[in-house]
Amino acid sequence: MTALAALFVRDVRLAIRVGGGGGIGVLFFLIVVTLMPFAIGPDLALLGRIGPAILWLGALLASLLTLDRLLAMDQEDGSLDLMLTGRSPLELAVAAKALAHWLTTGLPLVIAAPLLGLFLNLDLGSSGAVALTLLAGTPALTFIGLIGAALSVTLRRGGLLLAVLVMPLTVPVLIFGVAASNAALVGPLPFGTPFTILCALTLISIVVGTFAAATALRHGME
Amino acid sequence: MPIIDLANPTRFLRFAERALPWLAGLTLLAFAAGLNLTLGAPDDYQQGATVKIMFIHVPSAWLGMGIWALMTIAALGTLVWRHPLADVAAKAAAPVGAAFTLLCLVTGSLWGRPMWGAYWVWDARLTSVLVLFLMYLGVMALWRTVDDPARAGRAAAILTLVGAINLPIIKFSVDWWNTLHQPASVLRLAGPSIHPSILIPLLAMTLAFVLLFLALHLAAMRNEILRRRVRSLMMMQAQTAPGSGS
Amino acid sequence: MRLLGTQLVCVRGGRQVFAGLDFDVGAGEALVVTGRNGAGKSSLLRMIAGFVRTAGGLLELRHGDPELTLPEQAHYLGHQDALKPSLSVAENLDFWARYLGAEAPGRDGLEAVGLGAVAALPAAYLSAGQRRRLSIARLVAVQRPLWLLDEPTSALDRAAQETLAGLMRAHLAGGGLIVAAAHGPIGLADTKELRLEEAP
Amino acid sequence: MNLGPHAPFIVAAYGIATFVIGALIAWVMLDHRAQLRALDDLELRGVTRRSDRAPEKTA
Repeated sequence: MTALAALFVRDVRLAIRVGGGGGIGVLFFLIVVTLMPFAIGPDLALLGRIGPAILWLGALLASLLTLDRLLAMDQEDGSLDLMLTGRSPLELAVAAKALAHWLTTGLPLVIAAPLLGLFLNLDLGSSGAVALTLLAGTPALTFIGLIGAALSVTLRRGGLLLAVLVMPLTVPVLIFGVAASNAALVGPLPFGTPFTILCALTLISIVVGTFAAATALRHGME
Repeated sequence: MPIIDLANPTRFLRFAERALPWLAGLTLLAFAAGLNLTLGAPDDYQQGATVKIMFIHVPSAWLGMGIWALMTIAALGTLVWRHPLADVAAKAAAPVGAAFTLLCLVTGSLWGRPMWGAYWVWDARLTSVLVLFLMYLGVMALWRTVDDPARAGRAAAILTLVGAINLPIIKFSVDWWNTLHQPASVLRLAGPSIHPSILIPLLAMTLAFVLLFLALHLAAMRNEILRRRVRSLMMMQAQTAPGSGS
Repeated sequence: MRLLGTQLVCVRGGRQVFAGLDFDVGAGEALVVTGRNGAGKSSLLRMIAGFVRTAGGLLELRHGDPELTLPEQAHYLGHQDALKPSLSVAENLDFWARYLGAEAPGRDGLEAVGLGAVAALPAAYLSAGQRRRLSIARLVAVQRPLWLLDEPTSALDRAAQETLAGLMRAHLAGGGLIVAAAHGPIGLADTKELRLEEAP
Repeated sequence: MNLGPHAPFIVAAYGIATFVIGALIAWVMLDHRAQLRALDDLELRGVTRRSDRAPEKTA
């Protein structure tokens, strides 16, 4: 267990020390949300109605774009090789990495969401609801993205390929995340139904993402 | 002391140590006077006491824009004149500029809430300031990402210059976008004609804010010079340890 | 303890790198793998470390720890340093020591390679030779019986080569095993040699 | 003094201004202390500047 704790601590420390971690993700989120009204128009009623969707799309793009470096950096400097000679299962090692990644990039997005809600004319209660769905849903995005990160590392192609591989897989999370937020805002569904499904999706993604990523790494290493 | 002498970092440090207490004291005095005048300023017949927010909102807005102008001059200093302190000045100014711009946004939003009924309205002025804030954050992210100050400095200088050219275009576009979507019914912040009873406290607060910026900037530049000294000493230490040559 | 390879076949990128390879390293022995570029020296080491799958043949570590797999008992020192520039020298070593399973991450690894004085510096400020020394410190910080060294002397100055040779001798004297890929001598007096010929 | 019906907003604006300015001052002072401590640490470990100062790396 100490080996995994060490890995987790190292990744958190790296994300804090090096620029380009969570801060850039939040900045990207902010810019996406700012750009939307320029395209849609400054109609506060309309913005308030589609606000949760904008926040969810922004968070989705921001968390996918930061995933690019999750495993690629460790591959470039040879750390990934050495991780295979560690005594903890590769599944747990990638899970520890993904958890550290979520903590440093996903959680800041969740915290920033209510603030950005103000720009979109969401009141505090609705912003809170969106933040709650993001809190439940962003781990799913990270762990689904983990699969893409592992695949793109073994194929030695990064960037857009990862996004293309991963985005279709995030569709269910997006559907139920926005559905839960809208249910909290306007109804008619009760908030609990889509939110429970969202939580279930996150749990499934954590399991599937971890095993798929570890399998991809094992088979793709050379 | 002629300005050319300050190009030498060590001499600049000595100057900063001597000037900072004076500057800090002067800033305090200016704030005391400014706040005092602010208290005495009359309420606006339309906006009531909320006009008091203007005394911090407008100076922050001016500083937010002014600091980018300063960074633009510093960027020219980096790229054209290769002044050794230019990128130090640019780097030290960015967080301070971002903070004042943020202050402008937050106070604008707090001013807008009673006036508009919403914390944020996509008003042309506020939106332009938001874009300016994003550009400050971009420059700061660039400084943070690149470890070597000389390389980061040149990249940040180019970005700053591009920003300086683009900001008027952005301002123009945002104005056009805004008028396209909503007729000019929104109450403008800071009306066109300002009565002296409001103008004088405003100018006093602006002076206080400018002095505050100068003090913060000087201190931040001093820190940056020290940071680079630490960095070069660390490199020297690595070079004197065994196995540095190969 | 004994590392045995029998009739090993390596295929990478559709090309057969080597086939029918046999070798045998006992406790306290060092095997130096030589051969031209592209003959598969690195591939063999990466195969033993478990990064490249065998296309045929058998690899086994006899009388090792039965609870652990072969890669889990091996140290791999490759061309890449696996160092993070923004972490300090000590933090880098501590992480690998803890991740690879050291009981108590100590500073003796750093002292052994002469980097004790720069422990607090970010690894970004190290030269290529110092980075290599820091990688070597990993071998000392965590006890593992099998060392897989890919051109261990590259980027090292003469003093560091001496240090490395001393560490290797101590490792062998303690019953350890070494498999090294090299073009020249690695500083050990008494070594076995495995010569790889390029497959036709 | 009467701030009218919107007093909370005015107080909040001045409060946030105080906070932001205070944060800037704290950042500058803490950063200064951290750099001085790093310099002291290095000097303690025997790293000294050549002559009386290091040549500026940015030139």
